[in-house]
Amino acid sequence: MNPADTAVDLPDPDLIQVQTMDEITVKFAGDSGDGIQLAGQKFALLASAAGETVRTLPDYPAEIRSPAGSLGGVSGFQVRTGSAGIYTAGDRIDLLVAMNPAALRSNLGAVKANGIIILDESAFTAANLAKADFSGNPLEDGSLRDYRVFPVPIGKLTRGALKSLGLSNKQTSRSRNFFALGLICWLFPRPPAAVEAWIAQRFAATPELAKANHLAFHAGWSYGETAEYFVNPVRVAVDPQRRTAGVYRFVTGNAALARGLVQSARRAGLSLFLGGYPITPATEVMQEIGRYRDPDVRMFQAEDEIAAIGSAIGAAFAGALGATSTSGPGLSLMGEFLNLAVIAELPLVVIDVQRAGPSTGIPTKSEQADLLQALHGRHGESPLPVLATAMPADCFDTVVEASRIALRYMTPVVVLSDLSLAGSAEVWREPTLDELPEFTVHRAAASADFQPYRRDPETLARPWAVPGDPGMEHVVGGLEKAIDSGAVCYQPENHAAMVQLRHDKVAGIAREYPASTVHGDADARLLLLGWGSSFGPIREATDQLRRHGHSVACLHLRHLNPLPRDLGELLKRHRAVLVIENNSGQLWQLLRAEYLLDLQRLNKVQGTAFRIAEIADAAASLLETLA
Amino acid sequence: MNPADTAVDLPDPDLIQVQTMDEITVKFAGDSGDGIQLAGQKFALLASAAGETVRTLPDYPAEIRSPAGSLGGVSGFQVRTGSAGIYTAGDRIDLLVAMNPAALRSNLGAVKANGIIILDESAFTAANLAKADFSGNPLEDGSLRDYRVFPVPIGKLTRGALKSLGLSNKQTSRSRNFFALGLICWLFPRPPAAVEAWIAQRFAATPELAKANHLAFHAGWSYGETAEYFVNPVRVAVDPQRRTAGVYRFVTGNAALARGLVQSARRAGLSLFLGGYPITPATEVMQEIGRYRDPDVRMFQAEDEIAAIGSAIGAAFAGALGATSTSGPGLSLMGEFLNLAVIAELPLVVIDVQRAGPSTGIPTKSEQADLLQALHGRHGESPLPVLATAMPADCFDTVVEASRIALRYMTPVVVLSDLSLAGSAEVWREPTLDELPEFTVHRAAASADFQPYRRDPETLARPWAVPGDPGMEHVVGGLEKAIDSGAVCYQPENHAAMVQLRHDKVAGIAREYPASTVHGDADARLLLLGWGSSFGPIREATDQLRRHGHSVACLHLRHLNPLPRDLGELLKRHRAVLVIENNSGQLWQLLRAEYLLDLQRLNKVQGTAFRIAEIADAAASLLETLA
Amino acid sequence: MNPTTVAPITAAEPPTAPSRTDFLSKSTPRWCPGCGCFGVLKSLTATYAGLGMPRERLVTISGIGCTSRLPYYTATYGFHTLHGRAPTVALGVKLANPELSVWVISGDGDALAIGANHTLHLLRRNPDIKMLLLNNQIYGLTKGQASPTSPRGMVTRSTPYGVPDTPINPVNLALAAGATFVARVADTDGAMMEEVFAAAHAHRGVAFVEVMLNCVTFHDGAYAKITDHETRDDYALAMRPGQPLLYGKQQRKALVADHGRILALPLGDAEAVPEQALRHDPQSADTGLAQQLALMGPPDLPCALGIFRQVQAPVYGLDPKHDQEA
Amino acid sequence: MNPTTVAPITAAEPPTAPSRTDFLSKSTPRWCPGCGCFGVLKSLTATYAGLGMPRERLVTISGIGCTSRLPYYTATYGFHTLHGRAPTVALGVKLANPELSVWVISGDGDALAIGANHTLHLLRRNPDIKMLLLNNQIYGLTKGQASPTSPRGMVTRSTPYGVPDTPINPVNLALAAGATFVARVADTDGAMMEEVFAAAHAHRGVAFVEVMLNCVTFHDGAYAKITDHETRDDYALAMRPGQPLLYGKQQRKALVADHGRILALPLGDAEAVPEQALRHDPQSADTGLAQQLALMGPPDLPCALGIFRQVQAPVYGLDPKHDQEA
Ligand SMILES: Cc1ncc(C[n+]2csc(CCOP(=O)(O)OP(=O)(O)O)c2C)c(N)n1
Ligand SMILES: Cc1ncc(C[n+]2csc(CCOP(=O)(O)OP(=O)(O)O)c2C)c(N)n1
Ligand code: SF4
Ligand code: SF4
Ligand SMILES: [Mg+2]
Ligand SMILES: [Mg+2]
Repeated sequence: MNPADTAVDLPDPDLIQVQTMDEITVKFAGDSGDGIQLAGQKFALLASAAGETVRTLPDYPAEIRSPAGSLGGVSGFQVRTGSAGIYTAGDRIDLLVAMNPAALRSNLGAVKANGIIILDESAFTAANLAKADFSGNPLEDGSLRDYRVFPVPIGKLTRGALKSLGLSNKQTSRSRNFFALGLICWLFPRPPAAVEAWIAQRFAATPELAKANHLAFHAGWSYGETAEYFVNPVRVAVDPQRRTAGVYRFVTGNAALARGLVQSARRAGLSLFLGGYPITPATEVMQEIGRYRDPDVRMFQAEDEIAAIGSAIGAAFAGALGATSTSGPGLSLMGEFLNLAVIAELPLVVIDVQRAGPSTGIPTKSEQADLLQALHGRHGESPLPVLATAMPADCFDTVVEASRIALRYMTPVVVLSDLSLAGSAEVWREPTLDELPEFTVHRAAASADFQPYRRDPETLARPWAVPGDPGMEHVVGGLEKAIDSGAVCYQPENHAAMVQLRHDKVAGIAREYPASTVHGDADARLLLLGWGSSFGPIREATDQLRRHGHSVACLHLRHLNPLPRDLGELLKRHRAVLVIENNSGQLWQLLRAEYLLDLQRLNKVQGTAFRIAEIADAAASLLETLA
Repeated sequence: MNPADTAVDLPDPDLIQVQTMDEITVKFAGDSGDGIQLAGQKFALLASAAGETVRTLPDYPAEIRSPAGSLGGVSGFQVRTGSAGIYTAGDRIDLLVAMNPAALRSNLGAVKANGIIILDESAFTAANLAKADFSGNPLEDGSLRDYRVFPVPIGKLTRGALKSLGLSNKQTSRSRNFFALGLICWLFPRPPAAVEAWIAQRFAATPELAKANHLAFHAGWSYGETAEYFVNPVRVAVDPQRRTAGVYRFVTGNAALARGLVQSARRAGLSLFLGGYPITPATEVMQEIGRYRDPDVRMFQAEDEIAAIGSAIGAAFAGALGATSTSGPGLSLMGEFLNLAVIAELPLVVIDVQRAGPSTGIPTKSEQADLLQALHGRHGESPLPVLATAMPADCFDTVVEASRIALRYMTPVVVLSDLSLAGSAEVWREPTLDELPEFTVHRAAASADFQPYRRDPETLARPWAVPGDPGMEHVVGGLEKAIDSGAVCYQPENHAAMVQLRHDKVAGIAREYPASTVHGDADARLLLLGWGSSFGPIREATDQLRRHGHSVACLHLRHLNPLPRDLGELLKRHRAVLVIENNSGQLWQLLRAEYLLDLQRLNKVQGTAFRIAEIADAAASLLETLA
Repeated sequence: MNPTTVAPITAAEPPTAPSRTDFLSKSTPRWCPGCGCFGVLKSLTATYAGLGMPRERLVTISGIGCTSRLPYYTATYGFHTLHGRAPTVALGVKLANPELSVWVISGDGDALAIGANHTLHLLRRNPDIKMLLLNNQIYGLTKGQASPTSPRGMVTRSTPYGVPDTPINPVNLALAAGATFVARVADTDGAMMEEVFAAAHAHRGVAFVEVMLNCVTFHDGAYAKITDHETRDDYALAMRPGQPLLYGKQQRKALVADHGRILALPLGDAEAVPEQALRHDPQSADTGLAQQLALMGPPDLPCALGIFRQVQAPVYGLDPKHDQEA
Repeated sequence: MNPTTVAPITAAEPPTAPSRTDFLSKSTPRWCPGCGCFGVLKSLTATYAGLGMPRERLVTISGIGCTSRLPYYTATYGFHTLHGRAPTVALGVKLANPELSVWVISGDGDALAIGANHTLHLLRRNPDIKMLLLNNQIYGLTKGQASPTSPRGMVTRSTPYGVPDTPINPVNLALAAGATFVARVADTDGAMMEEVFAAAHAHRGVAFVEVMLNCVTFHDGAYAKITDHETRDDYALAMRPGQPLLYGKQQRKALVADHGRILALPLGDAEAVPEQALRHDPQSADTGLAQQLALMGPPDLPCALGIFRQVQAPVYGLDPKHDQEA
């Protein structure tokens, strides 16, 4: 290590030596009014356009806006770009762009030793320093000596660049993000023309703003070129990826969930109905669906979560694919209705974008702790399938699979996503409708002996006769049903048989799963097992460990109920299994009960995803004990 | 076996030979308008007054009244009376009193072969037979030949006895239950004077009714004495039981739950607040509490279950013992608020009188299938203690224990009872307040450094400072709290630590449990393990098997979370453990996960409790496989 | 003429028209003998038969309660949902398929205790859904607890010392929620029920009908003054659009307003109805008078029956993305 | 005189009296700069200081929303409960200890979407609880979705094609629920807020106060006509008990009723207020006029501010078993 003595004095010669990197993690951070998300997203898109694999993670301030410059108001956008093998937005930051002292303070801990920090020195005023709880000025007191710091008077330079426009200070300061983007685009480098064209288009409605942002961007770019700080642009080494033809989009987990619902309904030839109620971090799912102008894609903002799921059940009864999206507190309100959907056997997709609990908990932090609730959060014996999403684009595939199951088995399905997937994005080619799996829809045909609970012998699904279908009028409801006829029935043996049938129907879904695929050697000493958003760090940790010669494999579960039929056998093949979850061990507990296996576990309940290193370290120590 | 050829012709001589019985199960059954419950209860009270041990089980018609005489309208009351070792109202009926054909049809299956059936032959009209789906008349077609049937024209005789009163047919028919009671009281025999005095008192407000019932009762008694049917009264052999001095009451499970809450609050020196909403089979808990005139015992009928628990949490915040009572559908609505109570750490008792689910299910049938919901029916990591009641009077003790834990650990506690305990009754001496365990109440004393989340080092309970206490003003809520200060805190390590603290607090409760006591030999080959209302049949099955020389013991869990610390060791002492539940194996699943033991299970999800024989048979077969 | 009975629709129907029994299911209703629900079932199925809609396009949706059992006894599609939640399911059904005629059947506990929020939002949104509130002022199914419409002081199993609060007046609440069709009928008056149910169906938008329902088992006689033959002339007033508000034997009492308060004015035998007598205008933009009429009742004034309000407003669920009306 | 400002209580307080800051906690409010909540916090704490009650007997209870953060910034006991559920917790607190002064702070989504049922039942029961509804016509905390008070047609994040339904008028709903004290104030008028909050406290029974709240971030200017210096004379009318309902520059417009409809009557410069001008009577048994005033607003009529209704009724929670009043 060769830390600069005082970061301020001189550009560090090391910079030149890291000009070509396998991958790099860049974080943009600033006040929530600083346009950080926009700049970060654009940077990510440019990287993606260059053929790089890109992972991003936004980082919003706590739920109510804090005063400008305060720690509570810091917004961030982290981008990791490199070759195909990357799956997370990065454990630690290589390059931090900090637009004010608060942004610096909040992110400093995550910057790598010797990492690069570009900061807007104009914002390091006494007032801002105080708001960020700095007693001194870190630019002067040597506290940043372990980093390579490049102070740039972004505010001042932006004002200068925009002088001709005669704007107020407040107005010019809104373009600081474009200055920063310009500088970073020079550094990497990204083609400025593309950005300039985009600016012109995006701000077409406000030519003044377009002009300002253009000038700021250009000033940033030129600064990179002329300032002596930066000697050479950085290049990220990329394995050129062959991409299938198609439309590629930069998609967040929530947008992918919404899109997955829409395309599932289309694939099944049904209309989609989503009843929703706003809640962080699920709101965007509902909002995305609300934007469709397609009359067969309907979003209803209900008065609460109970009405949201109730309306979705009504729509399912009437022949639509019913859906609702919420987070933990909403799911806690939906238990009674979910139970009705179980007994009424209607196709419904319930999306829970998990956040840190219990109760209101930490609405802006991530967690995977609603698994047991999804399985058991209803009175009585009430089985239903539960699936989990692993990556932003996987949100689409998982929701398609959930919709397929809901329709094929006439059952509500819970999909667990989480906050860390909700807003993070990746570039993704959407499958065409034809490329989606086939959907079975059990629409009943009228016949003299139609019975609303007479089951398909294979799937045990009941037929779906919907209002409007003549000759099949019937009443469904929450009271126990007689086998076949579906009439209200209080008879003891019938109840026992129905409990068993509902169980068997859900258990039977596992028959259709593809074989579980372990990544790595099938007989590795250690298997890392995960579900949900811990996919990325587990996968990278596995690859890292394997590169270091360890006998490690990983397996990720999409289907949490019923569990894959080959899972028990698979787990027994390894000397040890480490179950990795952002909760206190919920899947671990399920697997113990299911297989009576003494599995290891790694849990983190801190509102943040695992870092790759945390997993790799834990796995390495575990491997040592096995030796 | 010596079945009468035709039951109608002649009284069966066997009757004489069974005159002294160890125990007997009598069932009164008739139309819901027939006063069956009243007659049955009185009979049970008389038996209890005679020093017998009495168990009762009512049996109400489905929730909406059916036409008189129909199968849906049958109401029943089963009484089992004998010596101390009986714990259920009996698997099968020795003596059925059937007031109409529907009552006969509904209960016939439960009458022992060669059992006695006394029936009101006046009610066996063609119309009534048709309503009960009889094609012929069972009194005539020989279909009752396996029973000893005594047709008595109760209706006609009652009318005759009441002729002098000049009442309408409808009015006289209301006294038929007293005729039946008189006959049964002669048969056993019970002192008629006591009943006559009770009639006079109970119907004091309506002298005409008092007179009619007195006459009917007397006519029934005389009929027993004069009719040639019954040669000798039946005597039940009783081990004379020494009863401690005190007030004895005939108490249902629901009444005991209510009383337990009231006495807990009194013992703790607090006021009780129960917020409730009617729901079968929990409504009586709320209604019982509503009857108190004590200003420190308050019942609030809320607009729904959410408001019910919300108000209870508010009351707990304000210094009362908060409580709510509901059944499964209500519990499904309370998840979000239960979570708030977990994070706000307030003392709250939530009673779930379980019924058959899922969804509306079978509201008038029993089940024990809300255990996993009680444990996991909330988002996030949200631990809380769960207790279960075993017998009607045990409902009192369990609620006292739950209240003690709620206050000592500052936590919500869920108590699981069920429909089969809700209405069944036993004679019970209520402990005096002094006899109740001691209660710890963590009321905070003002001090300069008061902190609302600084914990008691032993219990980890936080102090309880309530509005009105000067100098300790603070805000609680559902957002994650900082350790000690209780301020809102989004910090990752703090969140992890709080999740752990909440877990440890609940886990720590098990330290204080008394040692688990196995009934029977500690090293029996087979252990029968149960929880909740399956206590009675498990206990009797164990005793029966032991009498037959089998190596069986039983253990019943009151504390379901946390589990007793000695449980794991205990389970390992037996060759096999059979977990017996009225669900699909919820405790079984928990124990597998906890101890990694391959336990056996016996499950029944038919809306009715286990019969003793079902358990004894299953255990006996299991023992055979162990041999 | 009996003021609580209005002339039924008498247009002769062709012999092939569907009959009431075509809309009755095979299940035998399991209400207490004498329960007011029987009359409602009869009128509702008669109404269904008269709509000229095929059975399969009707959907009867209820919550939980005695009254909410009704869907089992109709031969339409039905959904016996959860306590208080029928409006939410109904809205989903209607939005998913606007071609359906959707009827919500609810009780006073169902619609006004646990479900009042959904009722309120259903009414304010104005979808084309019909909601019947069968108000027996008691929780029947759970055996006799106070409901939000139980009168102050009433002793029930849950209020041994009397109901401690002020009941909700369902019609008044529906008016405040902005419901575009609001009516009240008695379970004893089949003809008026049929007329009002048919009008509700014809109305484009949400329709709310309170049915005063007698629970023989737990609150018998709650509406006796209004429905009993001997007293109903003096306590029931059938409102007719454009007509003066008259009641009493031979319609010899008129309602008048005095400084905003409603009073009864007895009329002489042959006296003409005076100018100042209030006239019924269900289409008034202003709900003030309707709300006053809703609150009226024995002992001082008659209970108003019929349609309180019927106005046009944008209908919810005609997709706002495509239909500029909404 | 400024019609939206009324004279504050001016009785001089002894120097030792508690001051507003005694009721402010040490936490720094985290609302957007310029949010209307700051003004409410100021007026509420000033009111608290003036009640003569010790801090520990005050309890501030909220749901979830930007506005529901308020309890953290007071130095009273507080409970930041669940979305929509504050009234239920408040009722439990009050019933458990009637000595406490209990204040519910709620937002329009909180109190009128998910929580409208609890709001309704709180108001109809009439416990001695004070509820402030901070109505910004938007979901602030979740970043800008439509709420039940968002005007028809408004474009929000959840209604890209405009709000498709009719908003709830909170004052009208509270009146229909039978609330015994109902008022409306603007977040910009500290003096009126303090006066009305103090009157709410003094009222024996439930008090409901709608605060028209500006959300600078997601719905700025929602009440601009009513609160802006240039327009407020013409669009805000401060009601005063017993006084005629006047507004406009120099109070030269009067409200009159014409066949039950409310109209504005311009008055000449020196013209006396005519007889027919409506007078404000918050104690009227009849809520008809109050409901009409509640519904009034720009562009045709002014928005009424102040106390709409203040009547006495049995107070809930004085145990009916012991207190024959309730
Ligand atoms: C969530 C839930 N809570 C409570 C109940 C129990 N319950 C069933 S019906 C009912 C009230 C019935 O009253 P009402 O709606 O007036 O119907 P009625 O029986 O009088 O027709 C209640 C409390 C339930 N089924 N579900
Ligand atoms: C059960 C539940 N559903 C949804 C949310 C998300 N949520 C928080 S505040 C809010 C609405 C806020 O609107 P409003 O009550 O008007 O308060 P404001 O922020 O505008 O003050 C919502 C939907 C939640 N916290 N809990
Ligand atoms: S209890 Fe009342 S409402 Fe229910 S069925 Fe019987 S009479 Fe009808
Ligand atoms: S979003 Fe609106 S309501 Fe929320 S703090 Fe900001 S200005 Fe206030
Ligand atoms: Mg009712
Ligand atoms: Mg709001």
